[in-house]
Amino acid sequence: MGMYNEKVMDHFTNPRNVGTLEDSNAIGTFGSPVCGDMMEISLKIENNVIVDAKFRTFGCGSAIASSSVATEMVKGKTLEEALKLTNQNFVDELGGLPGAKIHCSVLSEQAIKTAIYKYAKENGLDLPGLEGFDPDAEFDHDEE
Amino acid sequence: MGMYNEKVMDHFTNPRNVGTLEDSNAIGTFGSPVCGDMMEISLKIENNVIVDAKFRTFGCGSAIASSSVATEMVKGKTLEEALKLTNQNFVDELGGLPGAKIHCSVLSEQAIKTAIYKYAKENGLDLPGLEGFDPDAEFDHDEE
Amino acid sequence: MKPIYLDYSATTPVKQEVLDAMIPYFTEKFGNPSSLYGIGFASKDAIELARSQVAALIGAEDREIYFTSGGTEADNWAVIGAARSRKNKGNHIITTKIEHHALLHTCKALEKEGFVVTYLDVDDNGIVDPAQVKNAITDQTILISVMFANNEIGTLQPIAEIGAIAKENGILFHSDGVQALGNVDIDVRSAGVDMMSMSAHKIYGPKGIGALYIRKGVVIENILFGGGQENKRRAGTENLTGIVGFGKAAELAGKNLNDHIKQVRDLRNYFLEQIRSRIDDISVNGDLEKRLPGNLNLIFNYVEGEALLLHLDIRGICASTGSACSSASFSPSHVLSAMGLPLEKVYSSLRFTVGDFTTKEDLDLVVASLVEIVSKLRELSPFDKDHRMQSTQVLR
Amino acid sequence: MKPIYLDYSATTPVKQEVLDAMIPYFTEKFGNPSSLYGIGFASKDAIELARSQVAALIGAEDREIYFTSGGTEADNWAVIGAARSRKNKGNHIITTKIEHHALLHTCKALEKEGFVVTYLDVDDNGIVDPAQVKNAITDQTILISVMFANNEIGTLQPIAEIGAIAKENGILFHSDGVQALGNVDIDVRSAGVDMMSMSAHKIYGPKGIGALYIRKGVVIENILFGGGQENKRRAGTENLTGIVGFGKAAELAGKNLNDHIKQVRDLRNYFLEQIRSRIDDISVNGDLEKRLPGNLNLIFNYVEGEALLLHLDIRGICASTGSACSSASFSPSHVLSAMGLPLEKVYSSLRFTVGDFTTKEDLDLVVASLVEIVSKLRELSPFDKDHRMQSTQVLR
Ligand SMILES: Cc1ncc(COP(=O)(O)O)c(C=O)c1O
Ligand SMILES: Cc1ncc(COP(=O)(O)O)c(C=O)c1O
Repeated sequence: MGMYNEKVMDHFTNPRNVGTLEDSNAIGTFGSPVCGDMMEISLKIENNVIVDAKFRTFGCGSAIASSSVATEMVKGKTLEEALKLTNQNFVDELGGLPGAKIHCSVLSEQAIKTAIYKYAKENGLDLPGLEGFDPDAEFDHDEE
Repeated sequence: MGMYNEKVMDHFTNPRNVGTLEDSNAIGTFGSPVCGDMMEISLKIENNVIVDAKFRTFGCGSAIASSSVATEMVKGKTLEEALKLTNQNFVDELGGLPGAKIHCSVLSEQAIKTAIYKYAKENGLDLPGLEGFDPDAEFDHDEE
Repeated sequence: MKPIYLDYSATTPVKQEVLDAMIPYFTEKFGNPSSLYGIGFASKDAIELARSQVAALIGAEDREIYFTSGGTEADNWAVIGAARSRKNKGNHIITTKIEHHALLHTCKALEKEGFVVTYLDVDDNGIVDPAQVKNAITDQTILISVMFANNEIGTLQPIAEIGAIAKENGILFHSDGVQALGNVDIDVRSAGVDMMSMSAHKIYGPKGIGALYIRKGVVIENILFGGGQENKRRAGTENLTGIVGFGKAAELAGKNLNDHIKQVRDLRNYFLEQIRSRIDDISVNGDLEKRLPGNLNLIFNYVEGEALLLHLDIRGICASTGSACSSASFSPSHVLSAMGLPLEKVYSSLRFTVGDFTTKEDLDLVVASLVEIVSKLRELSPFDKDHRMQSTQVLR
Repeated sequence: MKPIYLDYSATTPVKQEVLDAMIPYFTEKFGNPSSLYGIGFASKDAIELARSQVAALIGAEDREIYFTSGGTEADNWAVIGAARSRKNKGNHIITTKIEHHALLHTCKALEKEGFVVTYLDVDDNGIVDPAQVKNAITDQTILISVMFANNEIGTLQPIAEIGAIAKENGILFHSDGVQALGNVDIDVRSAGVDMMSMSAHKIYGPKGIGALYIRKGVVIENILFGGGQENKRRAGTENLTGIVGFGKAAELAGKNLNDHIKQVRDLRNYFLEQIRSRIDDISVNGDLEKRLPGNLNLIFNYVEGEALLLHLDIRGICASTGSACSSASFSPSHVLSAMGLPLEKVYSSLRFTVGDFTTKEDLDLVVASLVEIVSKLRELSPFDKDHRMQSTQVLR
């Protein structure tokens, strides 16, 4: 038995939405100092709704798979809805990750938040779910 | 490969001169506190010469084998010659013993000395080789 | 001539099913269990299966089993690890005089670090009195270690009682279960042990692999440092084939436990009856009821044990004067001495242990040999009862 | 699909001849080596044969070889045993930042006992400078420990030079020879080592068995207590089959050493050439000359190592991000970090080790897979060289 279930492996081997959107209006990048992982997400936002999303990720299997499901899951969501997504949602959508790999999915949550944060800032929006969020602050990562 | 060579095994399985001489005039017993071994040797001495010898031994293979060769070796020897026998002579005669078992052959040397000591005492003899020997003294045994 | 093996307490042959289970993990499924690829995961899975097999045999949870290089390392780890991790609470350890050297010599080493060890006596039957354990407790006591079953005389100790006393007093309780495993129905919860040592080669598994049960929540210091194996508590690339073999052996032991106990006990009792009816002046060391099913430890009066062993060996019969690791060191058994046996009886003692491959025919052959050898050695002995010499007078 | 195994540094399959040598000692010749009868003596003899086989491989005397449960225990014993036995002479230990965790974590444990440890840097090529060793010596220095060859990048250390420095200063010198054994011509006398760790599972022997060479006359404390095995220096019933297998593996390694080195080095070099010609933006970690013959540690820029591993695994190819025991722990390689490699290059590194069963065809298949996987992952990567994002700016 490998580390990952079939769904994770599917998203890892055939990641959805790879690349950078040409017509993106919200880009977020996030790096996790513990795993050495890095994710860039580019969103296209229209009328408060995420109509398209693409990603690039430097990271292990679970980082790539959660990036992939994350881009799928944000599409069609309002910004408020997208901000409510946590890494646990991605893990659940993937049907679970090994305990030691749960943290890798945080990357996607944070990258999405960062993209929306920048978009909100540029557009003068005040969104619930972004209080206290600062993508430039040190990211406190629980080591297990 | 076992612990002992063929000659030792021969003396162990077919010990020579087992028993107590009916007409013995010199009996010596000696116990080694380290090994829990015990040997009794009975000698028949005529005109300063050991004409017969028998033994009983409670002890391991090397104790029994050295007792056996010891009784063979003392026969026909004068008391002076017999007193010169050391455990090394028995070990050599046996073609060697494992290092940890050399000490068991001391039993025979000491039992012979004890028998002759008693005989000398009873008969008022003053034998070279018995100076300082006292079978009732504590036996200092080197532990290896 | 195939030897007749009556020394199952020293070690056991690996059962064919156990070896068969191990074989693929040598040459094909040889991946390092920590590696991130197929054959690495397969190794990891094999280890986890083995862990659950061992756990099942003693009523533990899987994660309470930590593999070690054997019973000796398990004993060392339990005692050293517990002592060092609790040295701020106290410095007193309680154990018994009849423990295996793996326990006793570890305690001696801890004494040099400043720990104080009480070595309890046993009664004439080789059994520890729980009341004595209780009395020995001080406010400095941090660990009690009493073996489940003794390796020389096979006596079963009152573990559950001692476990209850330890619990009452909030003291960690370790038991060396190396001999009991697979020979006694063990349930670590009802026994009340916090830690228990095990070894595969006593239950038809391979040598060089064992385990320490550590109750969940119990924290002791590690004694081997390095990689994060065994949930970060025991470093070192896992002995993959050893672990697989241990697991399989544990599974078999659990499946056959009652049959094994009955079969081995019946054979042992038959053997004793036969010896009793054909050789006089013998006696049994240690309680016959509270005892491992396969163990028989006999005094053949007037006869030295090692000479007896050697004669048996010539006839292809394997027995022991006591624990294997001290057989080669020729020192009188500390266990028999602790029972108050006089030295000449200690030296006249022999241990036979029957096991799964022992047959009645084997035992009949051994009895016939014993009759012959004992009589021959008694003729040779200065201690014969008709003989004038008194042993006690000469053995100092 | 038979996997293509390129992780011989993590562990090796047991060679059939080795397994064949072991088999009889499981089920037939299973006697306890300490027992006083035929099959016990046979076991003892088998162990002594193995001891001489291991000794011969490193130019030692038989009695200088002490069997342990693996390389980890050997490292622990050497360092802990030496430190504790010399604590009255001083409290300072010198080692390097690129040692195996079995060494480093043991040193960390000793720091808690009051020892002071200097962890030396290595140069960009992953090699320790003997002058730095010399400079680090104080009048408190009691032990120097520098590995023979590194497990991640395969670099060979200047052991003889360091040995000479240690000798000049009357300081005990230990070397972790686990990776070097069977891959380098080792002579403990000319290397000037007082102690050297070895492990069987790196030379086509079984897991869970190793040895510590201790030069005669060198006394260190024991770390496992119990029976008198291994000349009273390492307690515990001997891992009989493991020892027999280690001996056989050592014999084979010695017999084939030069051929093995040449074959494996040629394959490794061929592999590197092929990769270089077909994938751009890669580089080699560590000196290519002073290096284990089978080791290749590469940076695949912009690509994360673990994702690469996983893709390789899907294709049945086994490689590693570093030492096996830390693969599963996902922390950046302390060895590559010690060489001054920036974090994103550390995370882009992969270790391949070729061995006796590797073929050119295997390597061709792996190269083809790598071409495909690396390009796929680079497409996915935010670090592509054409891409605007700079890694150093984001990785904190
Ligand atoms: C009671 C007991 N404890 C510990 C041990 C040591 O275990 P191992 O032989 O696996 O080192 C043994 C057997 O040798 C034993 O009988
Ligand atoms: C350099 C080095 N030292 C020590 C060890 C540990 O040896 P073992 O796996 O036998 O515990 C290893 C391998 O795991 C190693 O590569």
